[in-house]
Amino acid sequence: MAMSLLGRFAARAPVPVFPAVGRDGEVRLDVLSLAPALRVVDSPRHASILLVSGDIRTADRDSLARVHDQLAHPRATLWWGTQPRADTGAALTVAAAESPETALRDLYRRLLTGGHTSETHWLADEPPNPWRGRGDHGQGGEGMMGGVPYGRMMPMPPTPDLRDGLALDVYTAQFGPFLPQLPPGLVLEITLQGDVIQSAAVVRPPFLPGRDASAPFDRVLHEATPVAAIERARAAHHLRCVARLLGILQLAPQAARCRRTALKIERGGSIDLAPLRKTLRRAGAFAAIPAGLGPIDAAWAAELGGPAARAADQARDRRETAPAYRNLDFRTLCQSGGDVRARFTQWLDEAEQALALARAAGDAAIEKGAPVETPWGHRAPPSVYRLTDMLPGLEWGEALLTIASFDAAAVCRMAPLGIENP
Amino acid sequence: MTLTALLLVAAALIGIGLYGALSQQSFVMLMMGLELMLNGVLLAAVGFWSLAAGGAPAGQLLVIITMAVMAVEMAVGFALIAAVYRNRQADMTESLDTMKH
Amino acid sequence: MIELLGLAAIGVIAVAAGLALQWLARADDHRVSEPQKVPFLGGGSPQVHAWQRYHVRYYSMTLLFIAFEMEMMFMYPWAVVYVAEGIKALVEMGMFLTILSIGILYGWREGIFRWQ
Amino acid sequence: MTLLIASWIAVLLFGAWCVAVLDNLALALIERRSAAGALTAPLYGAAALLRQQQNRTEAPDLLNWKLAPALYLGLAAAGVAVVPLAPGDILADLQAGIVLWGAVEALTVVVVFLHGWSANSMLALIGAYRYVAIGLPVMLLSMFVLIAAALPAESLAVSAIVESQRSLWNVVRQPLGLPLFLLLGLSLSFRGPFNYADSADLAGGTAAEVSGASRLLWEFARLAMLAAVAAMASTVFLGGYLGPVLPGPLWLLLKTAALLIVLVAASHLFARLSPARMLTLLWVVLLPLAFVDLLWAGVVAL
Amino acid sequence: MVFWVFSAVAVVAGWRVFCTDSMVRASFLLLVSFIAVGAIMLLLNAPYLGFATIFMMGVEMMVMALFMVMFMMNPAGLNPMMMVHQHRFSIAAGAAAFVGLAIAIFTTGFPHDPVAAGRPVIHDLGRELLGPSMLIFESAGVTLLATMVASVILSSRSGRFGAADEGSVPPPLEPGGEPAGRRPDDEGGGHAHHHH
Repeated sequence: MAMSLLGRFAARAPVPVFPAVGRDGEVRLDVLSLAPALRVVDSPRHASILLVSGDIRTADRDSLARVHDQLAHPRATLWWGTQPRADTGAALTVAAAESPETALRDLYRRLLTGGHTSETHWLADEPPNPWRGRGDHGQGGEGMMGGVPYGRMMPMPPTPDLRDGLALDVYTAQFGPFLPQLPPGLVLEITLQGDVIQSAAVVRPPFLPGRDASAPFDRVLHEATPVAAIERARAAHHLRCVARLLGILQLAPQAARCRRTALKIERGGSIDLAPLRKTLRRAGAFAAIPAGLGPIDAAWAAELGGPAARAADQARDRRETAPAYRNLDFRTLCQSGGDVRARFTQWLDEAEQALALARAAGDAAIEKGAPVETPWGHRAPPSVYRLTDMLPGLEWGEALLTIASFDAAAVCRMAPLGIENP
Repeated sequence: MTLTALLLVAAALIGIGLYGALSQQSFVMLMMGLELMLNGVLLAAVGFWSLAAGGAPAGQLLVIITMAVMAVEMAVGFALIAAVYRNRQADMTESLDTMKH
Repeated sequence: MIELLGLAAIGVIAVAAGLALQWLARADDHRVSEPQKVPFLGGGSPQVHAWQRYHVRYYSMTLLFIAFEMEMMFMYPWAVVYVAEGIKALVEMGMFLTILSIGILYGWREGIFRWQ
Repeated sequence: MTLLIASWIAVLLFGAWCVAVLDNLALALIERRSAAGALTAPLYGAAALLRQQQNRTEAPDLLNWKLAPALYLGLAAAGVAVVPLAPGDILADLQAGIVLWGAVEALTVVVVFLHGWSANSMLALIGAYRYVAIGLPVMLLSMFVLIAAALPAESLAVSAIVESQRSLWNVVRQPLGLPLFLLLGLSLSFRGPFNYADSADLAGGTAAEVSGASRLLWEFARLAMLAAVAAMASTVFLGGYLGPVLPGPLWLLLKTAALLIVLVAASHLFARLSPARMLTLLWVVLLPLAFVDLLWAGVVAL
Repeated sequence: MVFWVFSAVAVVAGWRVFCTDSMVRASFLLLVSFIAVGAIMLLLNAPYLGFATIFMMGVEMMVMALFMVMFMMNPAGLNPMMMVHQHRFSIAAGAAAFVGLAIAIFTTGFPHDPVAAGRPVIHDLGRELLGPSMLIFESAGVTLLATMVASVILSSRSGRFGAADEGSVPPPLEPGGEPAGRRPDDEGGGHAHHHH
């Protein structure tokens, strides 16, 4: 009785959702996360529902199962715009175009009031390594550093530290693809000594920005597209990048505001970004990013293109010569420095500029197939510059800031496969 | 709570601390033994101050000075451990045998 | 003694209530399965235990801190007699703090507040 | 005595709920969305956590893991026990009340470290170590400002500090004290710019592996700790129960609520520095400010 | 009664420090021992010293735990072990110390002069610090400064004269042998550990 009452109470709480983001699943999750009835959480331990948004790579299936099994009971999975796992029986799915908000609420209510049984584990219920009964105390280990106590090995042998030379244990593990603060899909094998990264290697790159025929930047390949639509999409993209970075600076509500603004812009709202910028400046978002963190030089910037290049003082922008922009008094914006703070500022500057262009453009249009400056620079080919070269020596939070200061396309190009992996 | 009882407890702490300081192989555990002995000293000092010295202020000062000694011992001790480890990657008292050669 | 009793009572009640809550809520829990126990790394599974000789990046700062914090022991009793002792107390503590501040400045110059 | 204890438990529960509601309101305000459900959401959320399974990891230090949230709550309760509700109406009228606060701060660092350590998980471990780096120097600031507040009272007892403010509140006499002490509030409950323990970049930090009732207790203790700091700050710097017309406890409540609003706003309005930079800031900028506060208070008190 | 409870906690926790495998537990058990002693101080009419012991030791044991974990192999004690030498001798020495002290305690007559109930002990201490013991107080300041400088010099790598370990090679265990140091296959640099 008391339990069912508690369950009914619990069912009225905001639905705690852990997102597992697959291909093309990020933007729609950004939009969904604004729903007041949901709470997107950072750890599967805090969630009741695993929301799989977008297609999961074959290589990521095990990771998905691992994250699923880490959810505390009662738990359930909702597949949003993707095929469910084959062995999950009657899986709940929602089409990509629909919002799963109602489905999530309903699922959560049934989960807590007993209408939906908690899902069992997907992986085999056994320890990673057999250990029981071995060693002096049956703990699986031998000697001081040997064996596999409780199923895991003892730390790796120490190596001299990059920063102060003290040779202490290192910790190597794969982080991602579902770590919320990394770009979706990115799997890094990171070696940590304390909280400083000693070395990093890309195991799987993040997802490239999807090609969606209805999105302005792809629509222009097939038909003439208004400049206003293009520029609004650019502003929305940049604001979502800013939001990701703000999350790492512990500014969650400001990040949500950026996402909300991005959504309004996409829906055609005319918005002044100055108040948002003021809020961010007052919050110390600019000052909180260490000066000179994650710098790229001119050659590196030139190779990446896009806002990252312009943040490193490379004034290259296709819009300068594009006929559609000729009457709009377009001027390429640049930052000096080429570090994380410069890229952050560049995104905000360009978003503001894009909104001004969208307002001024009227019904000017870019003709079909004309070259257009995308919000993310070049998509291909792999760059000779490596993301993983930037990370060693950085503290964990600084490393995440550095990664978040690049858009997904740039990270993809700096994270090609098979080179770092011996 | 008599002074005798109190001092017995302090003596027990000092005894255990001495055992730890003599028996432990690693520097840090050795320091734990020293700290435990000083813990007994603290207790005895406060006991004397409170029950046998009529609350003479110098007794309290003695306790504070003992704590200062602990702080100094810890700070310098750990600094030494860090320095030794950096140069020799050793954290055992016996790894310093080489000093004798 | 009575004032200590109040403190002890509320502390004990709070800790006991906390433990009781966790113990009672355990009653209808599912068993924790093995895959559920894997530490969260965003999908990865670590090779080794996280417990290791952790490289503390601020160890010099903690040593400076221990020595500096000792001065608190002297300051509390100082505060009580400050008004009665007047300017002499101000000067003595001023000297004491100045001496210790030199240590902080030295540490700063040696860069111990950075991540080592 | 029993009545006082009961009222303190009520204060803790009510205080934590208030902070949670204020949190929701602040978030809604900053995000520019409606704040519907802000009053009830904390209660429903608590029910949800009670219905959730309590997780454990491979080979955790289970004893310390379960003990840490309970001890944290105990520390919040002990901290609030020295706050007088009205003249003579105080649960623990300690001669060394502000030294007890020093002990609460030191043990909080220990407890948060234990919470992160005992899960045997890397992200939680990083949170624990980061917290120690920041929690230790912040403690110095708060001790300096509390000692400054004790100067005019000529006593370490909290009740004496309140009585010493009959003519003038400490916030006027030593204006730097209150903001520095509020920083301690953010640090003890690791929120916003001082969230080095349970931060988003560590997927929840020390709480990353914790679910169910243990997590409910942990989050509740964080809220209670913030409320305790606000109550202490209003007592030491804003004259506590002193005030005209209204009864003393009501004044204390009003002042605490005002400080809670400030604390909650500050915890959502400011970005977090990287731990190394915060460390430098604490030692090189804020600690000298605490010295100035002490000197100021000393000169005024003479 | 309360005194005996805290005494038992202090002694048992102090003893467990050397029995537990986890370095973190060992540090915090020592802290528990200190807290119990602090509580006894509170019972002994030392309100300031009692709480001050708790906060000072809280901090010191926190730092102790950091260093324990940093420099001890297997810091969490996942593989239980006992790293002791001259074990029997140490037990004997500890026991002898206790017995010797106990005999001394029982054979010595102590004056009975308890602190007066209303005595302002914190004021006393303050006056002592600023009056008769002023020199002790200020020289404590200088000592602490020396400690700060020494610990910074010793522990940090960078300094005016370059890295502290520049050019240093771990010395060999035997003359002419290989450089010492930990290798995973070589537990503890070749010492015989007593595994129990």
